[in-house]
Amino acid sequence: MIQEEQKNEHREWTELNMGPQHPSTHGVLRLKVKLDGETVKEVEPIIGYLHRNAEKICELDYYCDSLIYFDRMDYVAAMNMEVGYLEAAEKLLNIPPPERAQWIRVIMAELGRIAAHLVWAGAFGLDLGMLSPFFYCFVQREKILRIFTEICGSRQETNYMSIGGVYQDINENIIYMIEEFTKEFPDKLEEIFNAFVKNDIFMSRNKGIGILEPDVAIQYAVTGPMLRASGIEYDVRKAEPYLVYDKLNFDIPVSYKKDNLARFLVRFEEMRQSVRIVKQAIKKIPDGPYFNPKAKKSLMIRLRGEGEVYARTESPKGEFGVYLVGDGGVKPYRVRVRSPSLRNLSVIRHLGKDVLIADLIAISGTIDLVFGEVDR
Amino acid sequence: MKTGDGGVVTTTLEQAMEWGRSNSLWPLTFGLACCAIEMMAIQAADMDIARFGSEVFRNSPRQSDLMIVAGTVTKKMAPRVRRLYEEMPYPKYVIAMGVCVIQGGPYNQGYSVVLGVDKVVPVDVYVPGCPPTPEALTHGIMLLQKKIRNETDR
Amino acid sequence: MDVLTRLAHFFAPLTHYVAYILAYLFESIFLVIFVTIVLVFMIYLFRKYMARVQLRIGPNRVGKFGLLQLMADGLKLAGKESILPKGRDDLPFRIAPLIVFIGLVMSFAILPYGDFYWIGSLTITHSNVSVILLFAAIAIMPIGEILAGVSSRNKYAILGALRGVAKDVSFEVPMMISVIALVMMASARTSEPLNLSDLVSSQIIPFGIPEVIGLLVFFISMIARASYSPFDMGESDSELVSGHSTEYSGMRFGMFYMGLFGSIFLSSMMVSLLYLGGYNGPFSSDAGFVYLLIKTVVLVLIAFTVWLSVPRIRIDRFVNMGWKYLLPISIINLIIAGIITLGVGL
Amino acid sequence: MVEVLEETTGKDGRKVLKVAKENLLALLSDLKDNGFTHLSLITGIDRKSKLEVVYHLHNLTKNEYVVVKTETLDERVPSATGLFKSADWDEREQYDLMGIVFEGHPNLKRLFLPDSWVGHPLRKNYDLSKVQYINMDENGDDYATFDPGDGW
Repeated sequence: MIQEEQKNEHREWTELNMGPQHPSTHGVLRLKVKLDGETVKEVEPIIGYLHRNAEKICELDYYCDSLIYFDRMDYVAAMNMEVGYLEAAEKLLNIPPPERAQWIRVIMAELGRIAAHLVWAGAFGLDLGMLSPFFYCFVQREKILRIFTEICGSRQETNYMSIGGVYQDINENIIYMIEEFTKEFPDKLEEIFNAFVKNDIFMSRNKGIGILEPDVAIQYAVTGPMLRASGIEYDVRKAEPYLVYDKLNFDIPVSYKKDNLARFLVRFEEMRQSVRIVKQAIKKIPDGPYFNPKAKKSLMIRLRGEGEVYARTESPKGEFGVYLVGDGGVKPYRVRVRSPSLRNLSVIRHLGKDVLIADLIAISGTIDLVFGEVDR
Repeated sequence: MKTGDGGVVTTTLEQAMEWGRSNSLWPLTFGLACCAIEMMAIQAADMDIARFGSEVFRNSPRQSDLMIVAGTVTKKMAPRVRRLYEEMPYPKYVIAMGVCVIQGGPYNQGYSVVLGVDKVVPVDVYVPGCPPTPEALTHGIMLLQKKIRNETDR
Repeated sequence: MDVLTRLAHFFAPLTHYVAYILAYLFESIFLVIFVTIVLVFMIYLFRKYMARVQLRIGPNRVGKFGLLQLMADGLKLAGKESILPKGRDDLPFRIAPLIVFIGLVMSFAILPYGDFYWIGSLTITHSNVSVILLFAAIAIMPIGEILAGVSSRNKYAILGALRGVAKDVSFEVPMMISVIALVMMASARTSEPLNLSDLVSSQIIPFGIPEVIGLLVFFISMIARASYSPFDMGESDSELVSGHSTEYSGMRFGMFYMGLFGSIFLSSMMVSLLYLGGYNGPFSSDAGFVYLLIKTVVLVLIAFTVWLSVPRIRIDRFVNMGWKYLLPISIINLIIAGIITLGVGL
Repeated sequence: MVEVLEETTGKDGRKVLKVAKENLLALLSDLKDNGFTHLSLITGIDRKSKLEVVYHLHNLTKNEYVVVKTETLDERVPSATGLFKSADWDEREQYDLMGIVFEGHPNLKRLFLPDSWVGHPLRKNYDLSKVQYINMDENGDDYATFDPGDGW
């Protein structure tokens, strides 16, 4: 035994720098990998290549202006980020949104969640070498983006919500579009799902790879689909309901298999649940104002907040928290973002030991990284 | 068109090369931030960039002609953008996609963002927007094609 | 009457040797042209087919239906700077793409194409052991790829080359065993079973029907040979950037690119020749080349569909598959072939 | 039992425990034993005269939430990496941007910015007008300079 260990020490490990420009690091992750042949012995993620100083700039801007930086954090799910920030900001500024606005926000956040997971599914397919599902996912995503464009004129970075409500009311046309989407999307989703899971190679690439034990997941503060795939039924939407999630009927998908495949299945089940939520919400949406009159748009910059507020929401990546500290001025004193991807990424140091390169790629694919949020 | 004393043969050959170059711009798979998702969208089914012969996204800078700088260039990333640009073979082109790349965009008051990628690499076409729609990026690529063919826009 | 003899007759007024040298020369030029046309057609087909599968349109701006797209690509690659990276192993780095391309063309020279009306066959090399020659020729291409990977002094490239070696080693034995089964089957009908054209002509019913297992093993091996997905670990896009060709640019890369698409055509052609009856078909024997092309293109489309829809298999799984599954079943296939040859005498 | 200086409820209805710096680790490990296994966030706040460090802890099974606050005058706080692994990167980030030195952290390096960056950007007295540049050395590691390198 001892001799063997000594031998291993003397073996030279190849050091490989993957990224920041690498096809499957989803942007600008740099992985310093130590290789023994094809086996990864050590992996050290180096981040900060998209550090855009959002937390600093938020301190320099008014409360209402900071929203755009949150849009660009998890840039594939801008709506969810907006919900996260506004949860905190509205509590701090004491401007609760009217009920209709809350329902609209729920619908938009769930559509955003679907869009984000679709991007993930397509990119994950590309990581594994499946070329086509990417395109099927993006076709469906375009439909959601078309709804967003109809609502606010922007495709991706929507900037739709604002303090005290939403920027614009939704009309029958948009409701019709959303209804049409929820009608035809489940079938398409099953098609995409089958394209993945009915493939033996796909299953063999994911089954039993990247097992994340629940206690490790908690130690690393992993949240979101990754935590749920490790067998812990925890969702902020249920644990600490915000907006009107307590009036909606939906399940939390959990898997006890803990591997790559579990994470894949949990995300797909989440999309199905999101469709279910949108279907319910679009029927229950009440009439009324969509904007809190207390926050007149023209006077937004005069909003003053004092105290400390931490608000958590369930973003597609996990628990997205915003910690706002106000000192009574028109600008926030300190903005701190709890980005789920950062914690989820930190677990790769644990998962990426003694796996093959191909598996490392698959594992980093299932973590669902978006670097705007990791580095902020 | 070419005027002058280059001779008929060289001119036609040059034109043919320009025609070939402009119609087969292989971009580098190089996404930095938000705009990268829109760059992926131009590959996807709705805005099929393959129509212009540019769907061959190459992973290696050695094999690509066009670098679409999609997303905020941070100071930490800037030397790497430069390195990638230097690794590409001539003739090479750069499209600056999005306001972050053009002048820093919403992040231009901060400490870690490069205010314009043109400080690092020469840029051929600027595509404004935050993020630019896929249509805008397609227009940018068409502009670049015209530029390569020495055609004026109007 | 094939093209070679025709040319030799044409040059007959010169002396015998000169006539044959000229004939071989012109025939080789024909062949290179043929290979180039095939490659252009293959890449265009792939891009259009890929677009169709992925709900896109594909190239359509250059020429009618984008038919000139490949011309544009070729012109661009020809005019591109070909970077020689620092720290390369100079000679291997330069000749590696040539080896790949020459290996491809050589393999095409050996294949029997069947007659095509008055033109005749394109085959250059008529040897009575052309099966062995062919498999020797297709083994040249991996050498180029490995040389490219090792000489470019890039970690991704070296990893790609290593994967290529591991891959080649694990499928070639079952591939050759399934070919031996074929030769055994053919030996019952012809005196020269190692001669490709005899081997093909002896298929009254295609060998693929009694030899289904062999067909499967051989097709899998040939897809792996062409390093197509799911066996493209050598240049796996998402893991190793571009594998062995990472450091190549310009026309040198173009040769690898052509090698990639040429080898899938070559592989499909070999499968259709050896297992699906090749140029044998109903009706006129003059149209043999057309039958061969149809069979080949169908196989190529199958390979493309597989490429577009399955993820990449892991290298250790593939090595396992090669030695633990493909090898035993190819031996079983050999036994079946022996029983058929001795007992039934097809 | 650990001495808690002050126990209040925040604006968002969360329990806030204020604790002296010396008792921080004891309180955290106490809480961890009581089921607060999920350290979700470490925040540093620059109060100009002092630095405030805020820990957000969460109990997954009982669904309870607690906020622990401590203050430091000399930029030094004991590290929680021994208790929670998620504290690793959080503390590195706060060291990077806020300049809080977590004593006992095994690998206290900057997380986002290169090591030679001068100053901690989220401090209120950080001078944004002083431009720093980052360059890359041969191994692909970064270093910060005040001079624009080649290409800038």
